Amino acid sequence: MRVTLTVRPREKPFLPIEAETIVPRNFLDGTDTTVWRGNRELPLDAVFSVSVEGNAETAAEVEVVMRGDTALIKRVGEYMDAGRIVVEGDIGMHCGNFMSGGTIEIGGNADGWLGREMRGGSIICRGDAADYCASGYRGDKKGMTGGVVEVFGSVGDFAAEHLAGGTVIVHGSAGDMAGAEMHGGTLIIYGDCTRPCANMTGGTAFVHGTAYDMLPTFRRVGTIRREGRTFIQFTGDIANRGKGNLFVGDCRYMD
Amino acid sequence: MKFLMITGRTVNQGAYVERKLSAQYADETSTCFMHQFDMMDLGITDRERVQVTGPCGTVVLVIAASEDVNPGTVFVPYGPYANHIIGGHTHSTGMPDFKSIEVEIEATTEQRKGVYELMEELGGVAYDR
Amino acid sequence: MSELLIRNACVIDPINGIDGETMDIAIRDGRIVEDVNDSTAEVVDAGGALTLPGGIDSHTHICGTKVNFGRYMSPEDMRAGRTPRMGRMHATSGYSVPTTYGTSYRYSAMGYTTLLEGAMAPLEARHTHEEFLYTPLQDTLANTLFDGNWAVMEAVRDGDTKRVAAIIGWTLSAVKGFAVKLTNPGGTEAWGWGKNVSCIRDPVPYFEVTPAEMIQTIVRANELLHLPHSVHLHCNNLGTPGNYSCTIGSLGLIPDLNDRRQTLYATHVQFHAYGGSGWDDFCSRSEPIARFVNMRPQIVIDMGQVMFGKTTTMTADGPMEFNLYRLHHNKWSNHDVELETASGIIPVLYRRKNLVNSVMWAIGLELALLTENPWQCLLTTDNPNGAPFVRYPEIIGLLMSKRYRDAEFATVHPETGHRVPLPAIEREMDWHEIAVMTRSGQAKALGVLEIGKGHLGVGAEADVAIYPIRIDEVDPSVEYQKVVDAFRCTDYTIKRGRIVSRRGECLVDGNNTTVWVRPKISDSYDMVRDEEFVRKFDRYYTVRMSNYPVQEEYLRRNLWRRNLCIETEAEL
Amino acid sequence: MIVKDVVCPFCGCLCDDVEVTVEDDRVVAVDNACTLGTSKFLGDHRLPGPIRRDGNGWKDISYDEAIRYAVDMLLDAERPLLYGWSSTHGEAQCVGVHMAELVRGVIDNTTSVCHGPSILAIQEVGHPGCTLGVVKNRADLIIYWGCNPIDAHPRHLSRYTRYADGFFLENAFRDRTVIVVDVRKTETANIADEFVQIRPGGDYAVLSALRAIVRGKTDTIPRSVSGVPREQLLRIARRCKEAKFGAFYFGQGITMTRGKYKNVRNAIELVDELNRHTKFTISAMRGHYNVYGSNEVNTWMTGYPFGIDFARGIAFYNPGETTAIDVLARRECDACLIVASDPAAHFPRPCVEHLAEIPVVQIDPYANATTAFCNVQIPVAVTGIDAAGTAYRMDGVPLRIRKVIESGYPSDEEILSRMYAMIQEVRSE
Repeated sequence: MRVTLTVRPREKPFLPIEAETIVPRNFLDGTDTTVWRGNRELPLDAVFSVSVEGNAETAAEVEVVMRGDTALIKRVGEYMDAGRIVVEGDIGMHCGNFMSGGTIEIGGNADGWLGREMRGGSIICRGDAADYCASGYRGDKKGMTGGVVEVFGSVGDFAAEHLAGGTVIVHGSAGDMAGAEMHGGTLIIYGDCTRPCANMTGGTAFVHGTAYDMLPTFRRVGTIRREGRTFIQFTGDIANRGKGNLFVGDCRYMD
Repeated sequence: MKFLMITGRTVNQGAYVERKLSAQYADETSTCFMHQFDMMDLGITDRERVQVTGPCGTVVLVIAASEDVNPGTVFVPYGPYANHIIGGHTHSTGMPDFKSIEVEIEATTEQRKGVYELMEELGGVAYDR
Repeated sequence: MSELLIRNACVIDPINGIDGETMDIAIRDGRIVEDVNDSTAEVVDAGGALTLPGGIDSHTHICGTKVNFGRYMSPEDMRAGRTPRMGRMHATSGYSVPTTYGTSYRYSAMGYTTLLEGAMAPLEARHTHEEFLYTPLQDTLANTLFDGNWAVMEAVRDGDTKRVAAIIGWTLSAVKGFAVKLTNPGGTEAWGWGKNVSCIRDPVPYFEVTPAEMIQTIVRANELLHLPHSVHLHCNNLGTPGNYSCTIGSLGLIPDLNDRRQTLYATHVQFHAYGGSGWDDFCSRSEPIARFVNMRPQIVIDMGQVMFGKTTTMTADGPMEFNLYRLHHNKWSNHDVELETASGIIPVLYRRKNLVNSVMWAIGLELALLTENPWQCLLTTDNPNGAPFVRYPEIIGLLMSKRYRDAEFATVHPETGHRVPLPAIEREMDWHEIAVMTRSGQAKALGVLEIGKGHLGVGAEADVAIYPIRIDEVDPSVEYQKVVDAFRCTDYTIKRGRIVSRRGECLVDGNNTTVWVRPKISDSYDMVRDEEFVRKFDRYYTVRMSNYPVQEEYLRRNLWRRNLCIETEAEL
Repeated sequence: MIVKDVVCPFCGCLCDDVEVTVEDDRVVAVDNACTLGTSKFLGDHRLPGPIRRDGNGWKDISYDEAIRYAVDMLLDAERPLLYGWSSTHGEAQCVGVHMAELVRGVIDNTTSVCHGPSILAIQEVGHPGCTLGVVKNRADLIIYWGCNPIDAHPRHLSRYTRYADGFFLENAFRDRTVIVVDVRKTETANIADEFVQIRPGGDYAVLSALRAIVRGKTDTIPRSVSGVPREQLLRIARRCKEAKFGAFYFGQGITMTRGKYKNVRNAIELVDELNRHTKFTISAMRGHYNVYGSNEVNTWMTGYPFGIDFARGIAFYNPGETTAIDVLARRECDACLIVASDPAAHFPRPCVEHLAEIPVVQIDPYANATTAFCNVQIPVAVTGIDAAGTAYRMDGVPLRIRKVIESGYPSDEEILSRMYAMIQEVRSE
């Protein structure tokens, strides 16, 4: 079954829409659902023109396609457990929060908190992702615990903060403090970043490019070869009980 | 010339914070504290005006020589002048970059504006009764 | 004049010797009366359901600086229990440290109408009273902390019991407190230097008094003031293996000084009933403690039951929280209060698969089951330290059913059986005993029977809880789940004659009272006239003495809010 | 008439020993207060009555009309922002929270542009703190990191630290060591025993290095960290460990620079570590006199200290999304109620530009920069001068702020309560 949601023009285009109901499983019972614009609850078809093709028995057989100006649609795919969501353009904050299965593909850019506290499944973002990509929530120790987030562009600050499991792959560069507080899982950044893995206590991170403003509390243990490249290997963060591994192509300190 | 702009509280800014329409408040918050060396490089002297361009716009400030700021850095008391050029990005923390803004500074002969002139530039209407 | 008639109530009212009698209860203007006008009074048909006096929690942490800091630092806890604004109910958040509305609504749904905040630092009392205003459905009272009070310690050192009483009397009146709380006496002052006292004979740095001297003197001072409640003690050395001997030592200091109530209330004794020399041989020592209490009518304790799951621990016992932080490595907050006390907060997770946690769980139940007289061991979790108060119904179920306990026991750490007496205890509590442990016992221990709390006799405050269960139809020993469900949510909670909660929905905006004490003290013991006291106050506190007392504005009165001061005649 | 023991409603120090001389319901002299407090007590030039924007000018309106306008604005909005709150009393803040809940808006206070990052850090690792008097009576080591109390909290040094004698310190100036850490040599740095100058943006690395040193891992520390020589780092760490009682105060020098809350988190974790060796506490230098109160009120009523979104009826919290700067800069709100603050002066340009696009009502005693963006402004009494109420000091101690003169202006609480009652009437229909 394929559900296509095309955003209608809105009178106040900057008011965000909260649409945690856009999850494949929910469409097994039809499209009679609601979303929120600010403090107003609206029927789904007040915000989107909705079309449905085919049938599905299980959530895994449902594909949701989102078109039009989706950049301010928040919480799409929250708690998703199966099926597929394809966003042709940009997507708003909190896409794929808590998701445990299925796939989300974003053709454009993703706003903040993409895949926050993700448990499983996969998210692919062809453009850039903003801050807190694959991160945790305020005050909670555990961030993402499983699944894969792959961003082909760059990510903002605090990517993979509190990472506890799963894999985060960034093909472009990361902003400041990627992998802060991480204690498990794997973070791979193909580009550059600043201050990676601050205060990490576990897990493994690779920075293929240069880590700028590298923190002085990572202990250099040698070099390794991986995927045809040489990485400098560090353990840390020794400001904490650092049992993490950080591999960087190159690094610079702020002295 | 490029500088790092830092904003912060000062006694005078605080003392006039409830008197936003006073000349003293405008004077204090439009002051740009700069090291003598940088002033020489820019070819300006104390109390001369500079045009400061930041991520979101341009504003005219008045230079005050200071030994307490390092060369390459300028200090501007927290207020409407500094904010006139600062962007709204908070790195998703709620807090903008009030203390680390890259700016371009050059000497200018333009007049420094009043607080309400700045507000009018942003779409406000002066209340001046 | 408002009248309410509850018909067909199956009443258990231990104070008045009523045990399961089906009767009507007549209420006029918030008090229980002989009868009302049948034709005009509002009528509630209890349909034979269990009807008890409103529940009273004699030790819970619900309002004030420390509790609010627990909320402040825990956004993850907040999202665990959120409800929107609905009808008369405001939005709520939180599980282990809910917002004030969350606390009030959930307690009300469980039939609770009176709550004693377990620890209020005098300097920050105004904060506690502000939160009381936003706890709209329960009467509130505040234990006031004196464990590290410099002026008190100096007077104890000088052996001047009357001066101790005078300082306590002035402070209680000033901050609108209800009773004297000692949390790890002396230890909180030692914590000012990052240290602690290990038990009652360790001297406090600089002040050179021992916790034993503090406890003994303050207990006597409390009686000189004729306060309704006794001293409320959180013993030294909380939470460490082998601490039961310290606890027994502390309880052994207490003479029997009062014929209306106990002389000492020892709180959350579960945390103080540990055997062993370390975590490896950690075990229960509930038996010697219960035996000790059974022989001493001057002691009342509360359980401090631990239930498995997430919660937040918070106490004025600052050094203990730091030690706990070093075990858990989660977040840690600390807040020392000048010249008075300390406090600490950390989140914890009690796990069934953890041996220490399993033993702790067993100890609380053992204390209740081994204390022969239910008036001497009251039901608490030291909310939220042992568990959030919403777990009380499960605890009631466990106390009433051996079968339930055995079923739970089968799921805890397998080695627990070697370390605790619980599996061998056959006792199953009855409805009457539960009523004592959750309301009447509290009212007697707190000394609030006289103001009409904890019973349903004529003249009592009409605080009533009607639970959806018929005691003649349910065997708690077997059908414990029905008991648990019934205690989770009343059919009606009635507060001063007004239905405040109906099947969990709270119906009114406010109906509460702040209860506090003002001992009448002669001029010669009035601390405001004591030059030495005033001089030190102005020198070492950072607030002026005139700005310290809590103004009457904080006990704001309106149609449904009351300010109730209990005046006592102090022997000073 | 001289009123004694008046509480100063300027900064988070909440000094309560101020003496105010009042003549004919006017403050004519102020003793004991600092420059900031004195200028506030002596402030005149109030807005005389409510005003409404009329094209490119202003007209006077009644309080009734102004309140009606504000109520209609909030009821019409799909995503109203209720911002400010830090310079008013707790009783008004309580009404504000109830109102935000009922109109399903976003409520935020000035914390988000002040110590919001500190709260985010506390939510990750907690906060070992104490009241100011504990520091006064015990602390033999004071660290001021990224703060400049001489300018922002002028009496902090004389009441609580450098110059304040305490129970265990008979001669504070001699017995206490003061260390100042900053990117520039501030006035406060001039009175320090040791000044540590950090390169801008380098706080996090320096804090990490100190933590590692305190943990005994000195070998990986390079010759210099963000401009601070290794020897100095070792010396600072030693001084901290040798102190009997250390107090660490920090300000916006670390909350506003890059890394934001992570800097604060690192500082807290340093203090945690130091507590394994001695007694150490850490506290934020809170700015507005009752900003801590707005956090306290919001927390007991909603569970969160600031940045609360009631759009869905429940309280949702996510600073960076539900905070005022973000909501305005992203143009997410369609109306704004401002109480006791001046965002047009203190917010970055894109936020102010959005204020120009939407209806705005401000409740504030003075005409200020935000007035330029108001549809309606409602003047009120100044808490601490002509209105009384509760405020929380920077260390969490609540005090009752006095009313010293009668001005005839309504208080914030009165205006807000009237608005709330009208909204309740509409919503319950």
